[in-house]
Formats: sequence, structure tokens, C-alpha cells
Amino acid sequence: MARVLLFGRFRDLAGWREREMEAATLFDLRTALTREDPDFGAALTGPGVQVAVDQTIMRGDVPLGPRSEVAFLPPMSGG
Amino acid sequence: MARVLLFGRFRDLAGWREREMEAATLFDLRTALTREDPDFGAALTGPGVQVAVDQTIMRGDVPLGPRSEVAFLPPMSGG
Amino acid sequence: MITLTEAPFDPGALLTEFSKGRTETGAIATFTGLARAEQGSTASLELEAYPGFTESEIGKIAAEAQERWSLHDLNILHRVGKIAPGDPIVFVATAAGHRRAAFEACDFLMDYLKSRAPFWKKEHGPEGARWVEPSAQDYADRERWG
Amino acid sequence: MITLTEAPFDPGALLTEFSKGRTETGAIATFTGLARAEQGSTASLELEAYPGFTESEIGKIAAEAQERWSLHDLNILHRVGKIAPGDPIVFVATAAGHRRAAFEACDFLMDYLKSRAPFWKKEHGPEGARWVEPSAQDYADRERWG
Repeated sequence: MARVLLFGRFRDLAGWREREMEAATLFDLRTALTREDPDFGAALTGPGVQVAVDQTIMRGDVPLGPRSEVAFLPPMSGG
Repeated sequence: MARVLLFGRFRDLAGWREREMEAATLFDLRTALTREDPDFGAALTGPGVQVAVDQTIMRGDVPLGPRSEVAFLPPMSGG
Repeated sequence: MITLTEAPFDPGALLTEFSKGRTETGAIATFTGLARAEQGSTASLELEAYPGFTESEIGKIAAEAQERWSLHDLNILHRVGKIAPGDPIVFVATAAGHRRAAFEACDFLMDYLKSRAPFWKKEHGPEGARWVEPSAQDYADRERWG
Repeated sequence: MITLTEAPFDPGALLTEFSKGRTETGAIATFTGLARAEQGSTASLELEAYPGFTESEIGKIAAEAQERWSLHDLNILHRVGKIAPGDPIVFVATAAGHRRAAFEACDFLMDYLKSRAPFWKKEHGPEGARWVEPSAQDYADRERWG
């Protein structure tokens, strides 16, 4: 089970901020999210969006462990 | 009688910081100071030295009134 | 030191602490960013961070500034949560031997914090709430540092 | 506000006061200059001003900065007399709508205060006292502002 965290406008868009989800890879997780909510899935691939796995920014696909923390980060706006 | 004020290294050089002196013009005042102490008189014409009469920087000769305040200012060093 | 806080803070108290007991520091620059009321158009500001990640990302840039300008010390404090107009949002202090280094490092850190640091900002106004993303000016300011 | 003072001061207390009750100011920059000990080579610093003239000359440059960067406010406080190592010598605070203006005005005022303002500085060290005049760097910094 990966812990999935949403920030900024993704929270408003998806209607949740944290969930546990079953996924072997980041690709699988994205697919599951997109199947559930295609608009939200599309937003996750928008310009400037980043993904952190265990608090490190990742590009491309990565395997997820049972305790992975996956965060979807909209463009950072600064303080 | 003009009130003559010295600042910075001029005080150490002349050995005084404030005096009353009789002088009709700034030129006369400089002449009297130079006659008294030629080294100090020369220092007053050094690079970057400014003269304020009644707290306004003056260039060249100016007449002095009976209550004029004349300040000899070595190059300003800032804070 | 890098701190996120939900509570209002006094930038002056931070500067008092930061400036104490320094004998070789010639220069301290600070910057305080305040929430503007924008003549009533912004009622309040809400800032979200990713605890842990946000501090560690700011820490990387702080280390870069420390090295680049040979800073003696730095302090960064950033509000999160709801912020009222007029309240301080961010405070940055830099200590260095000479003033150019202190100013430039402070300026550099602020450009980063305002445009690239992991915060998400929501403005609550009379016409509802909206998420704010970086302005073109923010990106341009950042470009100055290569 | 432009103040000369013989008494030690706390820059933090000045920033607390300066940052209060601002709803349209987005940015406050401050600079604090401290007397460096120079590893023991400078025991103390003595600063002389020309009371009245010094404040009025600083006031002219402050008015120029206020106009050039549309400042909401500024505060300048400068020590005179004997200053111990580690003590603050000068404090400048600028308030503006946005950070670039606050930073630039603060930087500009400091360049002026460090190189052209009517102060005369004497360093007292183990080998006696000497009058200090502006460095080439001080003149170069000043040239940046045209």
C-alpha cells in the first residue's frame, strides 16, 4: 500500500488529500487514478507538475514499495 | 567673529576642535589659519576636503557674517 | 535554521536573536515579506507546505547560498496555514563579513522562496478562493542568478 | 526618520516597530552594520558626525531613495561616538510594495552611508588610533547607482 498525498489545487480537484492505494509502480498508480477520475488523471500530467516518491523528486516510472509515500505536486508557487 | 569647527583628522592635526575667529571672508580665514600653522593650512587644501558655511557646502570664496559657522571637513568616510 | 510555523511571528524578535554576540560579522541583511491587503481584494492568504520535503528543499538552496557568499549564518522562517493581511509571511536573515554578500544572499534566497520553494498559495477574497502560481516577474527574478 | 545616537541599540526592536500595522507594504528590507573585531586588531571604533549637517545630508539621499523606489517608509539610525566590537553601527529599513524596490533602496542607502555620508571614523587598536577614509570598494559600490 502506497500512501498518496495531494497538494495545492490537486486537493480541490480530486476532493481528497491523502489515501492509501495499492500499486506496484508509479505508472500503475497513475493509471488507477486516471481510471477513477480522468480529469484529475489528466491534470497530473500538466506542465510543471512534479512527483516526489519518499520526498525525492522522480522522473519517469519507479517501483513503489509497500510503505512508499507518493506526493503529486502542482507548480510550486513560493511563499 | 566666525565660529570655526574642525572634524576628523583635522582636530588631531590642529590640536583644537572649535574656535572663534575674526575674518571677513573664507579666504581671510584660511590665510589666518595658514599663517598660524602652515602644515594645517596645507592640509585644508588637500584632496576631498570640503568646507561648509552655515551647514552648506561652499566652493571658492564667500563672505562671512559675524555669526557664521565654518566647518572644515576632511574626506567623509561614511559609517 | 529553517523553520515553518503556523503561528504569527515578529520579524524584529528574530533579528534581535540573530544579531546577538557577533564579533566578526560586519553585515546582516534581512527581508520580511508581508501579506498585502490589496485594498481589500485579498481577505486572507493560505499557504500549504509539504512538511519535511519543504524544509529539506529550502535547506539545499540555503546551503548553496551559504557556500556561494561565505555566509557566517542564515535564518529562514516561513508561515504556513491561514495568514491575515499585514501579517509577516516570510523572514530571511543573512550574516556575512561584508554588506554585498549579505545583501546578495538575502535577495537570492527570497527569489527562490517566492518562486520555486515547495509552497502552494491560495488567496481568499470577496469573490472566492483561487490558487496562485508564479508570475512571469518571479521567473525573471530567478533568472538573474544563472 | 533619520537619527544619530550615542547609545547602543537593538536592530530587532527597530524592525519590530517598523513592521507594525502595515497592510499595503509587501516588503521590508533591513541592513544592520556591525563593528567587526578583526580578530582583535580593532579594539574600538569612534565615529564623529557634524550634528545637524549630517542628518540633513542623509535626509537628501533618503528623499532621493524614497522617490526613486516609491518607498512607503524608511528608517535610518546611526551610532556616533565610541562603538565596541560586535555592536551595531548602522540600521537601515525600507518598506515598499514589492521586494525589488525594498532591497535596492536599502542597498543604495547603505552604499551612500558607508562612503559619502558626513561621518569621520577612527579605529582604536593595539597599535594606536588611525582615521579611516573610504576604500576603493566603497567608491566602486557607489558608482553602481549612476
